[in-house]
Amino acid sequence: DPQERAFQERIDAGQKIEPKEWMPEGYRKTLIRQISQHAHSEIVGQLPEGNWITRAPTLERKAILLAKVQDEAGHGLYLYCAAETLGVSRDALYEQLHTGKAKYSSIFNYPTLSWADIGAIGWLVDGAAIMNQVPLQRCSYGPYSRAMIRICKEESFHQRQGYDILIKMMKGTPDQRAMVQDALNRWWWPSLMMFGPSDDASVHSAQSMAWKIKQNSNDELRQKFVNQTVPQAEYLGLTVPDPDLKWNEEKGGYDFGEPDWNEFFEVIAGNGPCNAERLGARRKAWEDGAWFRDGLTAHAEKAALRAQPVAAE
Amino acid sequence: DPQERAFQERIDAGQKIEPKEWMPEGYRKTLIRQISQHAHSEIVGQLPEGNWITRAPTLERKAILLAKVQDEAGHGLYLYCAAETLGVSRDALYEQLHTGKAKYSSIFNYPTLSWADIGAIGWLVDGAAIMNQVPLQRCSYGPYSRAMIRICKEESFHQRQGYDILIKMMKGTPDQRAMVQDALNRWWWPSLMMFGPSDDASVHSAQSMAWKIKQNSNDELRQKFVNQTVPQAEYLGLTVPDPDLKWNEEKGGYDFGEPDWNEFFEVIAGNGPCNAERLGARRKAWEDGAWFRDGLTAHAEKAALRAQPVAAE
Amino acid sequence: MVQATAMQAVVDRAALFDFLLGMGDNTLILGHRLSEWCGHAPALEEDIALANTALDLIGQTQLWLGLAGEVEGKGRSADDLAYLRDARDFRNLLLTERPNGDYGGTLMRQFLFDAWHYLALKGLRSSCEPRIAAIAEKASKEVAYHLERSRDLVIRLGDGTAESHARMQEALVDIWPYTGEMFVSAAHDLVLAAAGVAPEPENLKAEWHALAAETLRAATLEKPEDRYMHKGGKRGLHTEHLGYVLAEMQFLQRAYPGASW
Amino acid sequence: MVQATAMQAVVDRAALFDFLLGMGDNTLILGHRLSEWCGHAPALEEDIALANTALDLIGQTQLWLGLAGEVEGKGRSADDLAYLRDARDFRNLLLTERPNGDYGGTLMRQFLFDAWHYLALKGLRSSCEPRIAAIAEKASKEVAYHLERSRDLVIRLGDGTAESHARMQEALVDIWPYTGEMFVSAAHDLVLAAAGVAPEPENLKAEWHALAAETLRAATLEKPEDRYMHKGGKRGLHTEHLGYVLAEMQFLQRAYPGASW
Repeated sequence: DPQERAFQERIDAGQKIEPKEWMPEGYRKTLIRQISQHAHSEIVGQLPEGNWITRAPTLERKAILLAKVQDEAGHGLYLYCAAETLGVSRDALYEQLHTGKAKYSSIFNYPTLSWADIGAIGWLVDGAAIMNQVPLQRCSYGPYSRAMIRICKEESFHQRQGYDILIKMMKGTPDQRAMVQDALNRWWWPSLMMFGPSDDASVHSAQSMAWKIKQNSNDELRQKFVNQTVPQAEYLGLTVPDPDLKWNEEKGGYDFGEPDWNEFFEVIAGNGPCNAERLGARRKAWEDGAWFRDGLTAHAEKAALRAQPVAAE
Repeated sequence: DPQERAFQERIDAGQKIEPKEWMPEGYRKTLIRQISQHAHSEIVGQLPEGNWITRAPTLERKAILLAKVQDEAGHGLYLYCAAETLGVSRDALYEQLHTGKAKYSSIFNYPTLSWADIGAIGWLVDGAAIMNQVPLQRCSYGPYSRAMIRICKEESFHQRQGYDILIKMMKGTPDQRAMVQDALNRWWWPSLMMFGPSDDASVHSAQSMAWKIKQNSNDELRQKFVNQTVPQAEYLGLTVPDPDLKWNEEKGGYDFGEPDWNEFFEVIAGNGPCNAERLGARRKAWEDGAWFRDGLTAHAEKAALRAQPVAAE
Repeated sequence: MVQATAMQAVVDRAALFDFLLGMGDNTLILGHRLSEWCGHAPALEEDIALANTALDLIGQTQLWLGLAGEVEGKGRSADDLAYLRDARDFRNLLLTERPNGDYGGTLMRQFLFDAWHYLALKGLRSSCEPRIAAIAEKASKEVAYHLERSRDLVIRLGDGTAESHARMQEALVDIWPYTGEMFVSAAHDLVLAAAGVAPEPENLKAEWHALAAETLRAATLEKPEDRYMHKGGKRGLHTEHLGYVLAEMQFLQRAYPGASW
Repeated sequence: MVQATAMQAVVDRAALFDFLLGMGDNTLILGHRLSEWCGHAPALEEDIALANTALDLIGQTQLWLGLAGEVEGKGRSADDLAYLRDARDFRNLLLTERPNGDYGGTLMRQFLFDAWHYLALKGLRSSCEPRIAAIAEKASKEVAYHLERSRDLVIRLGDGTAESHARMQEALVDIWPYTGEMFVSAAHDLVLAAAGVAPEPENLKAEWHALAAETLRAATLEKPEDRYMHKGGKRGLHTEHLGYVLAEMQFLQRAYPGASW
């Protein structure tokens, strides 16, 4: 297909694809799946952190967390807009989320059980997200690439704030230090799983790489994350909960154990600690809010009608 | 009317009137009003105290409060049963409560703002209730009289428990003592109002006294309550919030100030701090529970049907 | 203030402290209520706007309570005041602690508060106490936006569908009896008004009513009569709801006394 | 127990402490949830019955946590354990901390718990540890009544109207994934089972399932398949709900440390 060939050549030449330009159906579908999954993750991701806003331990921490959650909702908005440029409405994407057809990042199916979890999410979850997202700034699809540039800037800010929570707690009381270690114990493996299974197990990877929707292999990014994170854990004075973790001088990186992929697939399939609650909360918000959205629509229609010139006296 | 005369003679002779016996309509109506008002007070009265069960400061206090609230619901049950002997159903009485036609003791329209309020309610509110109720043990209507005998026994137990909460707090920290004084400041006047306005202002009093539905005047009971309560306040080390309060040697009782009857009538009219919430909570409990009651009824009907002998093979 | 006699300064300090607590407690408690919505709002734009409003209010809390602590002069920080007082010492309006209700209830409460907040801050911008004027200056920019937004939504939902209209009217009737307290002068208000530190609450009433009336008319909602009005918040006599808010909000500071976060 | 070696005694003490916390935390947290209904139940008889059940559970909490404190030997009272631990140290089943839902949800949770509780206490009555056997003896009389009541109501509502049936079925489906944890043996359970102190949780499973199946059949409800089962409570890994329960429950003890009540 000459059209597809020309498309691939543009991508290979590093050109950006823009909304109104021709693109293969597979490219469009892959992008919609990936962008909407990312958008859903941002909005579901409000819930575990939102769980601690009302209990944040100081006014400053409360303000920082509010700002962060607000940013996440904003990221959701950019991403839904990016997806809309591909011809799918936000409501249609919500529908897919609410019926369980679309996924969101599985990590948000774990509960936030102490204030240290808020730090750990910033440090580890946002850290892993950045690792995934930085290459996406160079994604071949223009609107997605531009959204990622904005998002990455804010995410790295969030990651520093999360780490800062943990630094402060590690300088604190034994109870606080225990909370931090406990948070790392619970979030470490789910964070590693955020990169997805080994690429051998992933069907979409090769095509996505060719299309420059994806730029690095899952294992590559996971290795990079571990290499970056382990020294940070050590700096905090924490023990990474992986007995197989050790520095490998030869490869210039850490060797580490295999995440429990069984758990990963279970949680994706709906069998995680908070799946039902997260999805239930989003569905309820949507259903309870129907009257609100309908009200605004009705008002807009009335206003438009009033604004029309009167046809006949 | 000879029937009415005979009725009055029986009452004057100290005989009890029983459900199936003839009685004047006014007697029946007055009793229904009074008993149902009392029953409603017991169940609405669960709310201000229930507000502190989940926050009771020790397991023992929690257990005592649970037992007390359970007793109150039980009192409600006795009283609705006593009212039912007069030919009015519990559902009909609820209906009157929920539509605002029937009243309940106005004191439950005040909020419980600290743990000391739980002590103050036991001491003052139950104390005033007992003062009102002890004579009712000798009420001319048999079922009411017998219900009051059971109730009074439990109420005096509650009053001691309430006082005990305050003793413990007054032996405690300055914060605790301040809570107790604050509770007395807020509950003192509403407690005095529990006896109702001066009898001059009460239309029903004379007839009720003749029928032995009522045995003492409101002012008599209020005086008795003040005489009993002031030394208890002093024993606790509290200041009664009434600048006019002083011992009157001549009458062998305390002189005291006039409650703010304007506030009293306002609260009765619905304009108290918690009227809307108390009634709203009861209405909501009733409406939300409709499916439950309907389910039980339907099951009972099915069970009755199944128990019937089969008419034809 | 600078030329005040020693006696006056003492009186003013207590009055000023109470007043500042009131401002800070209003924003703290309402900010708390708004943040309960996090992730549960009816549209993504609303999640963003609510978080933004809550954030502004918490930021203002830091300023008001920070100044309150300074004025008190006992070394209490804004955090100490937010996290280590019990309900009886809170000075917020009862309106701010009311439960959220449905989203319409939250918006109606917000509009009625924003209108008052905006007018109060406008008056405070010309306070003779420069630190108050400075906070009011900053806050009033934020609050002007809050008001613009809540007012707009009240109008659109009031004049939306039959259901949205009914919900907004019900929300209005429910919350209205909590608006009177905004215009009741506590003892400290009179002292501060006399000293030119803060406007007298009573004096905001006419303008607030005009603003409310104009908005509710545009929203096709019926403005309730002023009948019984709840009060007590400014004297620390709250509804039964505040205790639960504080138990949740203060948990970490209470459970781990002295820890730094 | 008396003849145990010193080493064994130490191991047993830690296991025993964990076990007793589990028993006491179950009754404490479920008692808390039930008492949230106070004054809001759908019938006066239910208000009475719920308060009565909560009262029994709090009474049992005093016994279990009291004994836990003794066994621990660090001078902590039942109140200290109830009011001064954070969520991570609670050992209750996740089932007990689930929000109440509608009244059907509360009853279904209660029935499934009562059935387990009854069987567990039956086993504990023949514990070789006499203090445990004594508590179980007392508690099992109360719990037999709880079970009788919740079982009866589940049947009547399941086989009531179409609506009550649907609500009970939904409640059942919602809570079912929280039942598996009742039969999971923690390390301490195995130690205690081997020592004859407590039955192994796994061993209660068949009888519980039979009881549940028989009741649900009578209720015309469909027993869900055992699929994914939540767990973690026995290791202190709770749902996000427990933190809120504790913030409320522990407020006074946390806000006024050292005060007597």
